[in-house]
Amino acid sequence: MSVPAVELVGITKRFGDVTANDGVDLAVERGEVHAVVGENGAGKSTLMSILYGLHPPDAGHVLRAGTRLRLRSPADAIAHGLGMVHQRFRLFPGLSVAENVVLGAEPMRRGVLDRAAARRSVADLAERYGLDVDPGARIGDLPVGTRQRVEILKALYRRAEVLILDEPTAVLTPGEAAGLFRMVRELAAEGVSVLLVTHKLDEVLAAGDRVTVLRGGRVTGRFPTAGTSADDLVRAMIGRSLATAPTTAKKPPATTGALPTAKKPPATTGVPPTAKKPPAIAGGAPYRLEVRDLRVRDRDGVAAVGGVSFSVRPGEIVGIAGVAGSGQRELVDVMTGLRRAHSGTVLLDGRPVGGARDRRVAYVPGDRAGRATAPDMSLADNLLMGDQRGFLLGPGRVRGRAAALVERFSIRAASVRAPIAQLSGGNAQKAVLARELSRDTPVLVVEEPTQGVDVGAQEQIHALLAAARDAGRAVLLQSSELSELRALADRVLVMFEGRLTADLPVAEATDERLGAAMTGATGVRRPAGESTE
Amino acid sequence: MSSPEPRARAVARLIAGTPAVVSLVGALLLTTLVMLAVGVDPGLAYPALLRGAFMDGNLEYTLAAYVPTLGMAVAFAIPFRAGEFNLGGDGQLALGGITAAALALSTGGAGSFVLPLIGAALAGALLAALSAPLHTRLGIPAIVSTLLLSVPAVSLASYLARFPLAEQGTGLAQTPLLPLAAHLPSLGASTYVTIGLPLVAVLTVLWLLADARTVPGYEIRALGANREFARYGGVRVSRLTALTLAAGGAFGGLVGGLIVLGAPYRFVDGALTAPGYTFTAIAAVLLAAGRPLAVPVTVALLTILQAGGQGMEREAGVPSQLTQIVQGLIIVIVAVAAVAKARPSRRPA
Amino acid sequence: MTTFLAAVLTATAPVVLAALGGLLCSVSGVFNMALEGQLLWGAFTAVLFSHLTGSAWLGVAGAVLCTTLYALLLSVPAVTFRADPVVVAVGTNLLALGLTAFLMRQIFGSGGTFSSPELAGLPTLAALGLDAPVAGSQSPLVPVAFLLVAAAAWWLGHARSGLRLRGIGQHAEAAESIGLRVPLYRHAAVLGAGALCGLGGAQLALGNVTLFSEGMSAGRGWVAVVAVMLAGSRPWLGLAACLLFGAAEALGFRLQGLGLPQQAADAAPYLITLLALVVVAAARRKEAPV
Amino acid sequence: GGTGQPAATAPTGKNVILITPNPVGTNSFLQLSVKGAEAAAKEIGASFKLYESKDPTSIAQNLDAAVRAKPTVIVGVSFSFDDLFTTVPKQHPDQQFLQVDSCAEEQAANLTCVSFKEHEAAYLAGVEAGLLTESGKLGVVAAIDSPFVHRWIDPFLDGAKSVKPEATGTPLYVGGNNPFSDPARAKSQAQTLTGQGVDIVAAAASAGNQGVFEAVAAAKAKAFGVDVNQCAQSPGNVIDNVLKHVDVAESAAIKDIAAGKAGGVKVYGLKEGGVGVNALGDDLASSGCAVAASADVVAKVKQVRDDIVAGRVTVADPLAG
Ligand SMILES: Nc1ncnc2c1ncn2[C@@H]1O[C@H](COP(=O)(O)OP(=O)(O)OP(=O)(O)O)[C@@H](O)[C@H]1O
Ligand SMILES: Nc1ncnc2c1ncn2[C@@H]1O[C@H](COP(=O)(O)OP(=O)(O)OP(=O)(O)O)[C@@H](O)[C@H]1O
Ligand SMILES: [Mg+2]
Ligand SMILES: [Mg+2]
Repeated sequence: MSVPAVELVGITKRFGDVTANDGVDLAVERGEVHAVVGENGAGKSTLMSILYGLHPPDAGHVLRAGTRLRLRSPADAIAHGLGMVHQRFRLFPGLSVAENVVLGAEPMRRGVLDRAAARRSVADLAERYGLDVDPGARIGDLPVGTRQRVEILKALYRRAEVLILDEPTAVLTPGEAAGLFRMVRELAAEGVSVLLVTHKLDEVLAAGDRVTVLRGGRVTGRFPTAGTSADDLVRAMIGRSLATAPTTAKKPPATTGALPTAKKPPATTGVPPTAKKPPAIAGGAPYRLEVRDLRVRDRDGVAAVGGVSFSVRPGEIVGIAGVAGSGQRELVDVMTGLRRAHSGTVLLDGRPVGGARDRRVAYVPGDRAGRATAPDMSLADNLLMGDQRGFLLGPGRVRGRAAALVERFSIRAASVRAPIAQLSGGNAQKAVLARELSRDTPVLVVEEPTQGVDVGAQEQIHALLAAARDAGRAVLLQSSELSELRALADRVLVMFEGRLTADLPVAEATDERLGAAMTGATGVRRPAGESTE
Repeated sequence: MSSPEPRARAVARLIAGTPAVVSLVGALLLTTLVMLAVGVDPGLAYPALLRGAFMDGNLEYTLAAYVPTLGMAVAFAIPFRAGEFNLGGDGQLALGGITAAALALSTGGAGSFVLPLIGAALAGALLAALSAPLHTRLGIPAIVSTLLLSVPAVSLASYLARFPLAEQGTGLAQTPLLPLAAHLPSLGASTYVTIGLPLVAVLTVLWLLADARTVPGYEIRALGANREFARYGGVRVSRLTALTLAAGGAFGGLVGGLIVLGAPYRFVDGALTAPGYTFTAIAAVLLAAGRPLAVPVTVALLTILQAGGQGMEREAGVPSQLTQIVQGLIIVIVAVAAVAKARPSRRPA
Repeated sequence: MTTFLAAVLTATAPVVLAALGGLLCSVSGVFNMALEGQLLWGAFTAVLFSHLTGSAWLGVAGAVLCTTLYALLLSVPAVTFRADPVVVAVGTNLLALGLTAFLMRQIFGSGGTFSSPELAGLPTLAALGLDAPVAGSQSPLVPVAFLLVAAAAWWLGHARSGLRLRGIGQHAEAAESIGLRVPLYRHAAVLGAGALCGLGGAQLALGNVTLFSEGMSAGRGWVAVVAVMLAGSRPWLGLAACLLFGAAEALGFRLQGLGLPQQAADAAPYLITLLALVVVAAARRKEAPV
Repeated sequence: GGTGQPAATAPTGKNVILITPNPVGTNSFLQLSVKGAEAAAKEIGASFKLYESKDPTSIAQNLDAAVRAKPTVIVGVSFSFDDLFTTVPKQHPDQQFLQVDSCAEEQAANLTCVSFKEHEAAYLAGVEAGLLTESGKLGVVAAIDSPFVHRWIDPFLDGAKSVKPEATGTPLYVGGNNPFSDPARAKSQAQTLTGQGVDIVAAAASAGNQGVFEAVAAAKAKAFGVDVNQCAQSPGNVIDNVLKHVDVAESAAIKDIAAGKAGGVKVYGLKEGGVGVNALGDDLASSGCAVAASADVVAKVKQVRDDIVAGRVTVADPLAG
């Protein structure tokens, strides 16, 4: 075998008491797509950061084509042909796409930044790899999917020979993800080595050549993708099989009942065995949530939601799909009272939602650091939000309440007093769910509940949502994971450019039909009675 | 004797490791060097500093400076907890002071000091609250608007003291002596330690309690930690922003009132802003680095430094410029030491 | 009108230079509130070096050098040690006040004001043979100040390092991940601000007047801070803010002659700036953010 | 107020403590008072200490500390001591106090006061300005608009009008963040005046005066200085100065007190030679003041001085109204 393009040898890294990497060995061949998987907090991002020169390892070293590297900063890594796309975007919001891509390796003409050349090379690169971006657009104005493409362009522009992708598809639509993997294969064919960190095991098996599994900072498995099943990976990741196949696994669309296991959560999730009785619906209306001809304008006065109507019954999960930026965000904002509608109404149990955040809606936002949590506040304080009432607030009571939730939802946290930012992604997500689900509300709105969450936690979260439904709540589930929608939802609505282009019972929600609706194909049958006239 | 020994050593190590001690030692070292360099005997200067702050009857003046500085620190800290910078302390102070004076003079002290103090707090609150809609409706950050509103407020107070409320026949821009009934009762024999001390102390404790143990306190902290998170959680963001700014301004105005209703019992133009309470207080709050309980301590540190500095000037003949040099250096060193511990180490644990 | 314009330009030049320095820091992500002290230090060292060498230009050079060094007192604690730049600034401002007054007594043997007929001030442009209506009465540093604004605007928009500095201010981690050395750029910005404050101080003490007096920066550094807060990362906007402020001030002087109270004249620039801000913000706001 | 506890260090010899209401800094009046006290202390063989205050509270604190030190005399400068010197001397009857430039009401026996009629000197300067102005437009640049500062402004303009009735006068105030030490702003104010045709500007802007002189030099106008002889600061451009011999008066008072002659109010006007202008001095020729070149003006000034001293002319005191 030839010398690996890059090799990590005996990497150990500690953060205080946490050992993030513990003697990790990993070799990537030239032209190989090497996947790295593991639970939340297994040490994947840390390992990649070490390879990219962001953290010095406490022990171990990095070889590049057989030569030992001294990585003091990303500059050294870049100089040795490494490129990285971070789990959390590292882009300059006020600069243009072209500027973002070339920054650090700018084309110069007569000592001056050559903007025209920058735009040209970015446009060329984008075209070559089929990435749809406008080089002149400002990053701050772009949807996340496009930002992801810019991150990849950054690495491509630097002609990275080793490309590290840390959860690149977490925010992409299925179509975008497919495009990304086509490009990854293309790059590999050109000889680029790709390190791919992801929680989506089907991606791993489809796009990767080999897989390394991390658990608790150690390597617990190495597999060639050929002949390996998702379950093999899961066992290495969490030390046991899942009760069911991971939700991302290919399977026929489930019927309204969703997954049988989701209805009966495994004991590990700690969901209370008896959920509370749903509050009675005022006026005996059949719907808990009704949206009537809703129109929302964004700041520039452009219609973000243009006449949307639907309704959700008690004990029903309705899924919302759509390319990012199709109006889902605005729709949810209005339903939770965080934004005013231009026209139309949203009724909860027959009464319109209020001007400010309506406490009758439990809401799990998709933007974890921006909206769902205050990262620097303690876990206890984060768990309190939305339930602060009255005037006095005993700190003992706040912590006691938090401890109960931590216990009930089996959140793994060192202390409820520590900032929530110290929790791993999956546990922070569970904390948000715990907070929202523990409130006795008729309606639950959930955005991207399993984004960036490992398979074990995904399973628990799905079980929690199913339990909420079984307790008689109306659940609105926005997700870019079609498999997630199919696994949980009874019906799937599709949004495109602010309108509903499909309203399908889950049995009819095939990839093809959803995909067509998400790109604006109309004429998809709407089941009678489910949507308003 | 043997058993407390290791514990004592452990305690000593603990103390030696705290940022406050590290910075104090560093600052002392540097200050001593400065003194030696300019020919001041540190052996005279340091005792003079301590005497100037605590002994020979100076304690009452140190307390007299501690009260307004603490009040201004809270005036900055309340909006700061909500993520708003109140840099308009001088304006709130001056407006509060002149309002208290005007009320005391116009009522002839009919009531007591209570009405003027309430008026002072209201004036400060109104001024600061102006910044809230500027931020929430127009997007002009409070850090800008409070600063821009401060100078006009100081000028307005100065104008009032110079013309409509001026004492006739003296050479200073100041109001007449306020009626006796409006004078703040002093504590003990000292004229300078008044009921302002317990008042500000109680209000500060109330603030600390509110911050840690009430729903508004929680909401304010959430607002400061992540505005969108607070909004998502049902916090009335605009209202709370206005409330914190007004509360901060009220403290600023109140401090102005306390100064004016204390000796020399009149509004003297410029006298409220000259000691620089506002910026000393801001430095103290920032030094406390997000720990409200530390604010009274950091305020004490800076007040002692300033009060003691005057003692050093008087007794050890240290020129006032040298006191400023020493204070400036100490603040820089303390600022560095305050984060030296907080910063996560890059080296393996 | 020409005297009015000339007065505005003269009065504004030191503020513009300080504000430009503050703006570079703000672009790089460091909030610089130390401008007041640095202007004062610049003014003092300018007079000191002019006095020692007999050359105003060496005075300017000395001020730039010394104030750049003085800015280390901000850059090392704030950038290297990540101390709160506002607290450090409070300290360095106090230090500058004490240090200049102290050194003045030590070196010039007198407190208060130092001036002497021998002290070399900057020549006017007219004296250098460039006699234009408004420009003639200005020192060469005044056009330099305005040219520097243009240069900075161009640099931030077009030069490689300028673009990188903007990136660093917007997202330091992102800059780090593309291999930029963030502390290096931030040190450079803070020290650059020091150099600009040195230039501003020199203009104040050798251009606007030819003398040093204690505390003569007299709040100009704070006005510069306000301008930076208004301008964000746009040098032209910063310049506009400074000019608006300076014009309001000069107008206040003139209105004083017509009976406007001094206090109203003092307040006018701040109120007018706030008013301009409100008008611009209200015009820009299309729809209320919910 | 402080109680007279026994001081730790009993005074072995004589000493003088001077308390200023503000930091001395650029304030030429305070600088002069320091100079006077220092000189007097030297003459009587006493040690000298300066306590600089920042605000009313620190004035009181400094006074307390001074009382504790039991010096030969405690000197307080300015109106800022009016309130304190009403009470403190009564509480410490064995301590001698001296107030310079003002006098507390209900003066105690152990309080000596020295005050000045600076308006008489300002009037004389106005006479000079009225005689020398060509445009008939006069200006004043003062630090702030306080009643006390009007003691320089109003009599100056009155004096000018007494010899040139059609003369007009414009006072401008430096103001701003640091009114007593902002020469650049003072210069700008003076330029505003000269730009309006003013050809004589009286400077009462403390450290700003030098800025005023620079402005008039550039505009071929003339200026008046204040407190001390400032003619040499801008040779040829300063006509004369409104002098207030604080140092002389204060020094004399301290020596008197040390010699046991305490109490009373000593008012220094033109008559007592405590205020004046350089034109009246014997050293006019060497003073560097521009008025020396106009013998007729000097003669007129001397005549007006005599009139004032003799009571034929009374100068209105702006503070008296
Ligand atoms: N800068 C840091 N300081 C302290 N602890 C850290 C730091 N970075 C990571 N950790 C800890 O190291 C462990 C590994 O984190 P890492 O981000 O590598 O996990 P991951 O496998 O990428 O998880 P995820 O799937 O959630 O992205 C976690 O326990 C995390 O809390
Ligand atoms: N001085 C500056 N400060 C901040 N942003 C700037 C500055 N100059 C330019 N920009 C920003 O940089 C981007 C490009 O600016 P510029 O005006 O140079 O574009 P352009 O004229 O289209 O360039 P080109 O020369 O390539 O045609 C814009 O987003 C602009 O807002
Ligand atoms: Mg992680
Ligand atoms: Mg990760």
